Amino acid sequence: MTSVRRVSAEQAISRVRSGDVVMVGGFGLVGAPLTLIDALVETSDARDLTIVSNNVGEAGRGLGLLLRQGRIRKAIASYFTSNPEAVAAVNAGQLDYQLLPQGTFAEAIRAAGAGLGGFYTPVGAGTLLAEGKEERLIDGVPHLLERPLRADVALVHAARADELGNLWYRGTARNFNPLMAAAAGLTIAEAGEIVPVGGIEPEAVATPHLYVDLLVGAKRL
Amino acid sequence: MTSVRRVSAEQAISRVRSGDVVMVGGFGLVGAPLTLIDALVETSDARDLTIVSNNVGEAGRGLGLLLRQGRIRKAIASYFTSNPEAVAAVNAGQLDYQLLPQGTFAEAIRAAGAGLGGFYTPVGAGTLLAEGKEERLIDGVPHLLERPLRADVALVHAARADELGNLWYRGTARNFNPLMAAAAGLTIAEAGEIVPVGGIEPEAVATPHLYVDLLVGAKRL
Amino acid sequence: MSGDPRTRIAARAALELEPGDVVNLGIGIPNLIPGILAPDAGVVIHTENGLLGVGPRPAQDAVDPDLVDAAKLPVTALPGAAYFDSADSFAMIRGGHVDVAVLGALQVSAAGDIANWAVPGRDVLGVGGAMDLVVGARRVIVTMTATTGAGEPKVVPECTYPLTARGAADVVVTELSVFRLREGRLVLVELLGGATLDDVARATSAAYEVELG
Amino acid sequence: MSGDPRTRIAARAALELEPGDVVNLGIGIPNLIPGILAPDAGVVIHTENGLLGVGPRPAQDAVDPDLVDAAKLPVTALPGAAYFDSADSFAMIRGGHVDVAVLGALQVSAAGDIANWAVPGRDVLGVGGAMDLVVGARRVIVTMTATTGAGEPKVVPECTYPLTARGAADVVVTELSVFRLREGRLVLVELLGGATLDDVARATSAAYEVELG
Repeated sequence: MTSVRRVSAEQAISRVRSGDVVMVGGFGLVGAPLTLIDALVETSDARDLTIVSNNVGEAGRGLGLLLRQGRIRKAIASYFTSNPEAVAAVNAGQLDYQLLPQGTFAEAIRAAGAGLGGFYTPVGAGTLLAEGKEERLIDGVPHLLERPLRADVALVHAARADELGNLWYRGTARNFNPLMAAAAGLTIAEAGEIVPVGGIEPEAVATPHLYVDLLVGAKRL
Repeated sequence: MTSVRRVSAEQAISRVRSGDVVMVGGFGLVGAPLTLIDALVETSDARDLTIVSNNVGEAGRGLGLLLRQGRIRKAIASYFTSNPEAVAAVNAGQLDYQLLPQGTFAEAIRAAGAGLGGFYTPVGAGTLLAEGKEERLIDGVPHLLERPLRADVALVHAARADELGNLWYRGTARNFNPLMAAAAGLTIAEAGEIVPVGGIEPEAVATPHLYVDLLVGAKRL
Repeated sequence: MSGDPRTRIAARAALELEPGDVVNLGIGIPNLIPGILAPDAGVVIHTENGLLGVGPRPAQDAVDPDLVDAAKLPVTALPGAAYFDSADSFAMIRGGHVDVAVLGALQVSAAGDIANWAVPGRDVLGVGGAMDLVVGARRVIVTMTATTGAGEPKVVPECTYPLTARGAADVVVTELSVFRLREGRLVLVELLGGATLDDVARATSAAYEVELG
Repeated sequence: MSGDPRTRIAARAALELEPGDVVNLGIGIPNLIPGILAPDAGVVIHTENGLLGVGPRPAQDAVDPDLVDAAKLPVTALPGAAYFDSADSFAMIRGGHVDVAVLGALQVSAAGDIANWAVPGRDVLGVGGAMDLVVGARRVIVTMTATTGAGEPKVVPECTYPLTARGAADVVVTELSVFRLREGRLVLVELLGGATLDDVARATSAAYEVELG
């Protein structure tokens, strides 16, 4: 097999272009690819980004830094409220946004990676978040048609990678990372630890290496 | 936490009723719940069953035995050809069947467990297997609407279970088992080995115990 | 009962849980339940960010940065716990595999409609897993004070706040009483903490039936 | 080239594979490719029953009953392999994460339509993963003899057998030649094993262009 390309965070992030849709793993800061986010904040000029991430960081931390730089055009998330600056940016008309129920958000990302054209969920039917969506009665229950969520680039964090690019996640840091790794044209993974091939049990691989394009050592564990 | 109910294969199988939809894990005989299938063949009177399984066993082995007994009314599968007796039963009008592409079959089972009303897949569009299905152009590509596949009872095989009912699968014996465990009203798991709580690493659990209702020791490894 | 109303509400809600129940707890009053439940209650706690088998909060010097609940607060995992990704976690929820969701609400209607994620006139910027939970969980227990800080009833004829889901509530526990939704009827089944029928009537604008056990 | 036609077809198809390619191999001719590829070819083999990183077939006394390929034959797993369930496996396939599918066919049309799962007049009782693979894989290489045992051409104007998918083939390798589908045009790009243009013309009923390299 062929090893995954090992690059620096700066090299990896140089692949993000202005206007890109960028998925970022993590639930708050847990499982967030902080090394890659730092590189995106500090070494990239890419602007006009659409960020797909459950939260938009916290004020001045993680994606919150990118927001402060005014480089996020649109955010797709289930929960903005944890970052008051994101709420303020929306109110000031500086940030476009799309809000999805968290399960729909996760499933839409999975659907993109899985090559599905869309799915019907009962969640959100009859609410504000159903606006503009096709509703359909299935077995007497209203369902919404939800479309896949794809990205140009995914930034994910794993506790462990092997040299092929197989990934293993720890605890609740798994969250959206494996879904996003499968849903982007280019997947950049940072790993807390990079082990030789064979260092992850085949049954325990959560993201098989075919999803990972570039591998970066994470600065922090 | 509460331990899963440990029962004999006979006790577990006594829960299968005539007319039930029964999912059976395995790809051919690999990962098939052979202890439970034996009990279904030898100790149960349930007839008129709808079997959801990738194959319908092999002639005189696994589900093939149940077929010989004339207790399968309908089979939903991706591949009948490996059991000539299943093909003969169809030709003789003794077995109703539904054929699905293997990926659609797997995804439909997942959709049932995941509470989705259906999904759109490009697979099968324009073919014989699209007959009677709703077709929809999505981004210019024809997609079929596929509905979830649910069951009354799922029979699955795991290499290892803990006393709570968490399951771990080995090698390619995983296949349809975790999907089916989530898609039935009653899930009966057989395990090659039953270990104390804590004996499966939390990151390695493939079927969390909330999906498992009854646990049976497998006779064979 | 004693203590502050929120703890009393949580304590009453905890009585609704049965051994073996898989329970998801919302932020606020529901999150008081783990401190109230007996250790042998046999209840299994699910958190939607990817853990079945949530244990007690860790000591400050034993915090694991990879281990939080949906409130982003440190937790522990009990022996026999399982981790999973967010799609699998919400598959559990939406697929009806989580037995009970206990959550706070801003309003509940006579038909069991729940509003718990947004206040009209303010921007609606966070929904999290609320909609998935109220639609997916087999049983939905709402825990909330009977009235707002300004004294407005929260059990109302129709929700005026944005809905989380229609007809989703099964039980409503306030500091004054327990309501159950029975085939679409809102029924007062229990008075709490010395409250009278008049106390409940004053704090409730929805119509309801009374069937005290 | 030498040897039987099937091995020659497999050998030519193997040349289409590049280091790093993730490849799914169908039953029949495609399954001869692992025996032909150099060990350092850098090709990663995926089998849809749930394994990425298929290794050589085991010795008879080293067969692992939990480890088979989609033909239900024993295989091994290479270091760095990963196992997954069938939904995840077909998510890989349908989602375009498998680079190449190499498969046999009964017919391929001038438009790249593939028929490889059913013969008219016989009951259609097995499809397996064929439809998912030809729709999902980024590149689809068809390997087949140019004609049936009865001498009927298999590269045809329109498939008369039940379709697996429309417009899915990218490359067709027979014992006589290599065709490529280029923006909907069927193009003969290479003659194999001493075959002449006439040989190909006699064995092919579809119209095609000729652009020999």
